[in-house]
Amino acid sequence: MRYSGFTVIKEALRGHKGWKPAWRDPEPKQKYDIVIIGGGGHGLATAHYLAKVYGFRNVAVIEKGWIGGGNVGRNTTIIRSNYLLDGNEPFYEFSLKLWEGLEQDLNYNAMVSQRGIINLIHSDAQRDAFTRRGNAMILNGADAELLDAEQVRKEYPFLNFDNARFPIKGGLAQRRGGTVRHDAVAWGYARSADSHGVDIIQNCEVTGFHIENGRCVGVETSRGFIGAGKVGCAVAGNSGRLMGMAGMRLPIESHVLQAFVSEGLKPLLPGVITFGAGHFYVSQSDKGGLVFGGDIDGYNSYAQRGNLPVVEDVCEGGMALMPMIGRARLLRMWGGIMDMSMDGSPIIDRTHIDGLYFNGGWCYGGFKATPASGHCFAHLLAKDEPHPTATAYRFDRFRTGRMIDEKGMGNQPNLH
Amino acid sequence: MTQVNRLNGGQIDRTSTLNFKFDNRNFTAHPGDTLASALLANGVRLIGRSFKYHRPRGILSAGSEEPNALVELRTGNRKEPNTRATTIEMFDGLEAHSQNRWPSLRFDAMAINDRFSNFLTAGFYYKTFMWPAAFWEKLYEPVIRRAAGLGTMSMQEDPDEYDKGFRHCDLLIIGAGPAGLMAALTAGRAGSDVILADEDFVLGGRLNSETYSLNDDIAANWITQTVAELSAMPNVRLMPRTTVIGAFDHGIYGAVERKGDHLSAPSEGKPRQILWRIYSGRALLCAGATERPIAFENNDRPGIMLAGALRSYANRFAATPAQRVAIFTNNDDGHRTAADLHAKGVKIAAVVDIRPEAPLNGDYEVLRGAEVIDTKGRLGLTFAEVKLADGSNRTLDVGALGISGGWNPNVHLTCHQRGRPVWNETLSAFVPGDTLPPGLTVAGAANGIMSTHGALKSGAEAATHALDLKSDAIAIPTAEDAPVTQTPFWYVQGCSRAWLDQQNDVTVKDVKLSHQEGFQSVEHLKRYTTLGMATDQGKTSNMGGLAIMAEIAGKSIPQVGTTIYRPPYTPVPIATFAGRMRGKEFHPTRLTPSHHWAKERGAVFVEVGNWLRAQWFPLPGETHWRQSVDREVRQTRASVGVCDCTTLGKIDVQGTDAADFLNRIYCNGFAKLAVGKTRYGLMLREDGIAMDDGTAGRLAEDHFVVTTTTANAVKVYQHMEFVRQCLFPDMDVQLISTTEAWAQYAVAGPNSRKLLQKIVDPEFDISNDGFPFMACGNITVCGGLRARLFRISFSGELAFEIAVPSRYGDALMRRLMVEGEEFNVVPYGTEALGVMRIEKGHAAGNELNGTTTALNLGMGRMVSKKKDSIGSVLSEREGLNEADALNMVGVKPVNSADKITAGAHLMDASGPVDAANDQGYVTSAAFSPSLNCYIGLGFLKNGSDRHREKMRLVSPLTDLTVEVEIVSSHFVDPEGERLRA
Amino acid sequence: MIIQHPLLGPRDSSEFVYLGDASLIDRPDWQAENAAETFYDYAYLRDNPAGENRELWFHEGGDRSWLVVTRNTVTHEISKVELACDVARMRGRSK
Amino acid sequence: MHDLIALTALGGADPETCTIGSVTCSEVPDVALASVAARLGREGETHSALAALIGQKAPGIGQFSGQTLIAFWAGPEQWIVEAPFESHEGLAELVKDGTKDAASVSEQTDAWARFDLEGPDVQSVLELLCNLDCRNLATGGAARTSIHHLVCFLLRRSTDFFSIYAPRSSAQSLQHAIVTAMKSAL
Repeated sequence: MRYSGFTVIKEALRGHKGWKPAWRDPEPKQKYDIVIIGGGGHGLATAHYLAKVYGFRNVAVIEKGWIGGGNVGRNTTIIRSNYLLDGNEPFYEFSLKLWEGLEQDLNYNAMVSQRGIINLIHSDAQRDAFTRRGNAMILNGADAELLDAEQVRKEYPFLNFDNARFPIKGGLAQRRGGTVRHDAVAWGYARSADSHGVDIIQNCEVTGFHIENGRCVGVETSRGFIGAGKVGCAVAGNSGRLMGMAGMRLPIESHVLQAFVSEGLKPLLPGVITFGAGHFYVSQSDKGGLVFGGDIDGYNSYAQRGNLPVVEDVCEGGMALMPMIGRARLLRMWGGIMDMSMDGSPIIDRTHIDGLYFNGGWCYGGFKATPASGHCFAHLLAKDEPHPTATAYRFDRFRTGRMIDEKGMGNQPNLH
Repeated sequence: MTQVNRLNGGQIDRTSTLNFKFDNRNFTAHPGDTLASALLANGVRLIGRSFKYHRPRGILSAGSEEPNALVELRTGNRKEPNTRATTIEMFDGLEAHSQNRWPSLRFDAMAINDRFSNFLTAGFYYKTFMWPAAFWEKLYEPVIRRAAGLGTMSMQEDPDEYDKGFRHCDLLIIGAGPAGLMAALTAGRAGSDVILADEDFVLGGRLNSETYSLNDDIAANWITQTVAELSAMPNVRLMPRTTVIGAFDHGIYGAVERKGDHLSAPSEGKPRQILWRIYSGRALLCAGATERPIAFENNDRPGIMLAGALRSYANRFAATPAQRVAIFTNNDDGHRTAADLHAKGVKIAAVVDIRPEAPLNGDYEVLRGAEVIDTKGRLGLTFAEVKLADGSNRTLDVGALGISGGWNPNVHLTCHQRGRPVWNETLSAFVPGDTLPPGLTVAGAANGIMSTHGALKSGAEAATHALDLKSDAIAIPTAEDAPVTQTPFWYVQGCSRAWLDQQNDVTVKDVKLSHQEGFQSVEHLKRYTTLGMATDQGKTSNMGGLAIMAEIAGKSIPQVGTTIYRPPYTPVPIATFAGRMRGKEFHPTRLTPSHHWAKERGAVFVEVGNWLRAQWFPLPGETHWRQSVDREVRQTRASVGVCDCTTLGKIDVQGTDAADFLNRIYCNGFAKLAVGKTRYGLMLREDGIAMDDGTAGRLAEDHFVVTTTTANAVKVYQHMEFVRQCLFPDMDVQLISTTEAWAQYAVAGPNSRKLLQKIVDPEFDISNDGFPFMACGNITVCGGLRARLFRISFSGELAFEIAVPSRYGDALMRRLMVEGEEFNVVPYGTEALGVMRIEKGHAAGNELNGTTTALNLGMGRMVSKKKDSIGSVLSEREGLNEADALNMVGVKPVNSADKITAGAHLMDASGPVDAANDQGYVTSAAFSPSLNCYIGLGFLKNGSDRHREKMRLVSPLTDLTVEVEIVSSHFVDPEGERLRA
Repeated sequence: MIIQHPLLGPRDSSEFVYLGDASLIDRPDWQAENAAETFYDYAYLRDNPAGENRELWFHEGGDRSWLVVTRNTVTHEISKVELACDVARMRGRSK
Repeated sequence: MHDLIALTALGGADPETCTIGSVTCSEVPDVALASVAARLGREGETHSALAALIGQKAPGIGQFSGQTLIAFWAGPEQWIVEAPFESHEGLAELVKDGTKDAASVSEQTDAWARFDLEGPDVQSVLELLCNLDCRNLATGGAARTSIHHLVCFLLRRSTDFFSIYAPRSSAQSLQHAIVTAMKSAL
């Protein structure tokens, strides 16, 4: 059924009897043209674009738990395309453009809210680097704005300008950046994919790949064998575990990233703020909670929980930047498992096994990338060639020395 | 206003009276009250408004599980939104305001939402507000945001201070109720190191709210004796007002101690709260249980509360919400409340018990097999509509209604490491599962042991077991031991606007809709309806929602599953997690040896990592920093300047394999470096990218002094230790940082030697022959002070770096200034330093940005292929050696008046300006007093072969397009004659 | 987390800096025929196990020892801690 | 003899002290320090050379020992020797002569700022500063640990007497942390 203000009113008047399930709960078929492993944001988006843009209807998304239960349901909801390198910027800008049309594309209000993001500048060297980045963004068709301290103060007068250990010297703003209601992204893509015939199969865990003379022909699952013309993996966080079943070692480590939300508060933060001298970024949700985060815990982990030192580190950053949040209370903390790649950039590529495709290594750029990741992965699965904006996201870039290292940290995943 | 609903007895101190304000009305209370008990005693039931429909809200509970009675506590910069009235310890002068209402609590315009509630069901916003697209940010969202949220922030800096601390113990006991106290007594008497923490300000837990006797005496006496004995034990630390918020790895618990929240303000120098990191050998969870409500139509009116809470207010706080009260229960505990209130002289209109065989009582009427089906009262309960067993209805005229649906064990901390509770049929409740955080055990009601005797016994046993004590078990006081069974009863059939999550306004109807739309997994239910996402994290609502979802789905509750709880147990101020690391103390500050002198000189300082460095030294009359910097550069190049470069990392590398070791660390060779000589070294990461650069001076065959950049000092030391310990463990090398031990100054300029000759002791020959370019050695200065001298130059001038023990750094700088007067010596800061290194074409942090190779930096030939050094193999990858690889170049404006800025990109002289035509970028730029124009360093594709090419430097971000010429990066003295002079 | 330092006993993990997989000790031979390939594998590919993981921690806030910690990446349980230099020698590294 | 005037780590001509309640925190500038690290395979010689210097057995892991000259454990086969500054400004040379080429020696005198914390309630101050269980650091114990994000040495000289060595450049930050902890705890 189509969602609209009208249907909401109509249903209200007839006791909400007419609302249908947002997606079906089908039994898995014997075989699909394409099977996507992972019912998270990227997997569901891939299914949506495969069906809607590339016309593949005989598609299944299989999820070991409940859809949207991975990182799409446990992140800080920020979208932006303020990247530096040629390998990245066009892709993330493509993603931002897809966000901008998402509600209409999906007929689902994921509350894409372009209230702007500002990366704060605390030193001249940082200004030089952000200037270079801002220029790269504009040269790639994105928007960017360099602010001086006074301009930042106008928009965020309550930041620590006068007693700061690392004074705010300005900021790089992207007005089109913002936040999105993260769960709704998964639900919206699922509902749309489902409406185009895609089977979304929850509580179905992959236990192995079926590979016949170098070609992947299906997957073994907790609900039996499912045949597939092609198999696409989008299970960020568990990429190592899954691809291990296909005998692959990846340029990826799994790390835990914690995120935090405060109690509900009346509106106080207009946009997204990123502290340039500590590990802290924050925005305010429509429900009023301050949603914030910082650095990963820094050690390999598959446990969706973190430890105190990082919690304290993040809050120290928060208090250093905006001392007025001291009496706001931290309500909940949780952890998500990140695919931390060897250069901090993702991989969307074929594998050495025919018919087996990989999408992962998103570090913590995963959520904002969801639409483009799905679109580009769908493109690769449909046409067997990389989407123009994702040509650099190849496995072999490490062997050939063509890393896409935004932070310049090298082959140490926990520094990206 | 008098305390109309104050009862007799209780644990309040009537000998003193406290004044407080709620919504600007004056009230009185007594020590021992909470804000909630005091308001009830004063006849106030209406405290707040709900999140979505702005329904009137009162007090539901008597503890930290409270979803409804949230207020803005205190005023001005100490205002705390969303504070639970039920946990606010009363103090004189307390001021609180209701929140999330406008214009007033009694009349809230937003209550209009309640009228439209039928349109505002769960998830309605996902289905609309999509057209026109642009309207979301502009129109819909701002309205939604203003309506949402709860309290308001003061927007001022929190004036209070916060501490962090670390405590260690054999046994951490969480909760000081009967189980916790017995556990502490057991472990304490056995001599173990014990911490007993409880969130309440009095110890004793639930016992304080009950009228049972222990050892045939009132419970209060037993608590007093026990606490007295525990306080007397040196090995037991009692921590009241302390909430254990989380169970973290390896027995580490987070705990928040409220030191100043029961005062009008913390006293000078004292923290408001302390975040404790408690390292426990074992931990024991004695957190008790939380009563659960029953859902029925309009069950959210002020005056409707948990039966156990009614009992707490009557017994402990001597307060009641009304003089006529009814109870609605499915278990015997509800009757206990009726009995206790009756004993306190409160009129019990009736006890409504769903059970046909409910126990009868002579003192008041018990309505067996009956249900409450609706209530009335706009701002507070006036009538409760009861459906009797015979099907007829009866209206009870009551001001309060106590609800008991049974009790849920407080399993929260058992879930903090993702352990799942298990279903217990007898209690029809979740109890701790078998995957607990390692080292944690659970006792008392938290473990499903609901009787007082059971709690006391299990506490003692758990402690004995956890610490493996010789079990000469201590005597358990006699106490009630009634068997507890709980028949599940979650909601009254046929209700629809029956509240489950009272704060977020989630009703039974919403759960049904969520199921209908396919959001059936618990996590989907939570996220779609926001059930349990409020500030109480669903302590009183999750179970109901779960049970109803199970019923609709035709599954058992454990089949539907449970959502696990996450830290913190109750919300914690962000400032508490930050502690002292705020403002200027956010990070430690590192001061250079010449800092105090520089301050006297009026230097402007800049943060460089944690260091504060002099950026420039303005003179009277200089109005713009450029004037100072240009002067410092000119004067240095003309005569002599001095700069504090202590911040550069210094590492002593010693041992018979020291030279070999440096050969592995640096991509260029060091084995043949002669004693008394210094060499520039480039360090690569294993991936072949430049990591850091610096110099290494050989003071002896087996002793080098390595310098690193200021930014990378720590990283490089770590890396060197890795190479030493993990890669070449049999190399005879010892490392130690000497960064802080030596004050090191660059003395640069044509007169630098003349200046130094005045302080270096005569026996040391520092003439060009005696001490040529790149020489180094130990010397003495000023009549015998040990010093190190290096003839190295970052500025491109004849220059030295001289180091003396840090404590003499200040004196040496002053001496250099005095002795240098005849040469018109100038102190210069980091800006001038930067200008001169750009003029000289030296790479620095902006160029060594973690993505550039030796090739990019114009040092490709330095990477020796004749030896094994970190990074040499991977530096040969094709992608790092392409024909059009970036090369470091110099950039000059064609029109010398034009400005060059770092971060601008290089484009061909003509053609489109876009990413496809991007040729490179400028990393560093400055005005060069020596060339009298702006210059820059940057990276350009195949730049080495493009000198003298004209290009466009564009910075659309700053609206800049300049015609530039590509030149060599060595703007000044390219042949290096000056530094060899 | 708490790391049982083989020399110093229990220390809070916040005193340590994490590097990564202990296989970083096994640096390949730079002169080998296939050095390019072995170094690529060494520098970039990881087992990244869900379960027991041997990893390198540096006691930055302590005695500056590099440790090899055997830790379960699912439960965070630490079963073994060794001095990295001992492990390195056991794996045949010398000078 | 040279004529340069020394400053303390806090930047004064004389050391600072501060007493709150029963605890006193004093800056102690008059110590000379030198690090000693045994050369590979020369551990035995280094131990005896060290013993000769301090007149006691070389301290084991996490220990310190000596009288006029004191050595404390700093890392595997690494120690720091502490001596009165007045009499031993050239400590590094002295230690070098003692250990010959069996060990690597570096002057560390001004790498560190020393603060002494003394008083019956010292533990309640330390528990706000450092994650180690200082109650269990026995007299004669030396630990290297993090205090206020700084890597420090902690020596317990007697029941109520601790010395903290912090990186010299951060002396002011550490002093501020200690004093605020004292105000808070005492």
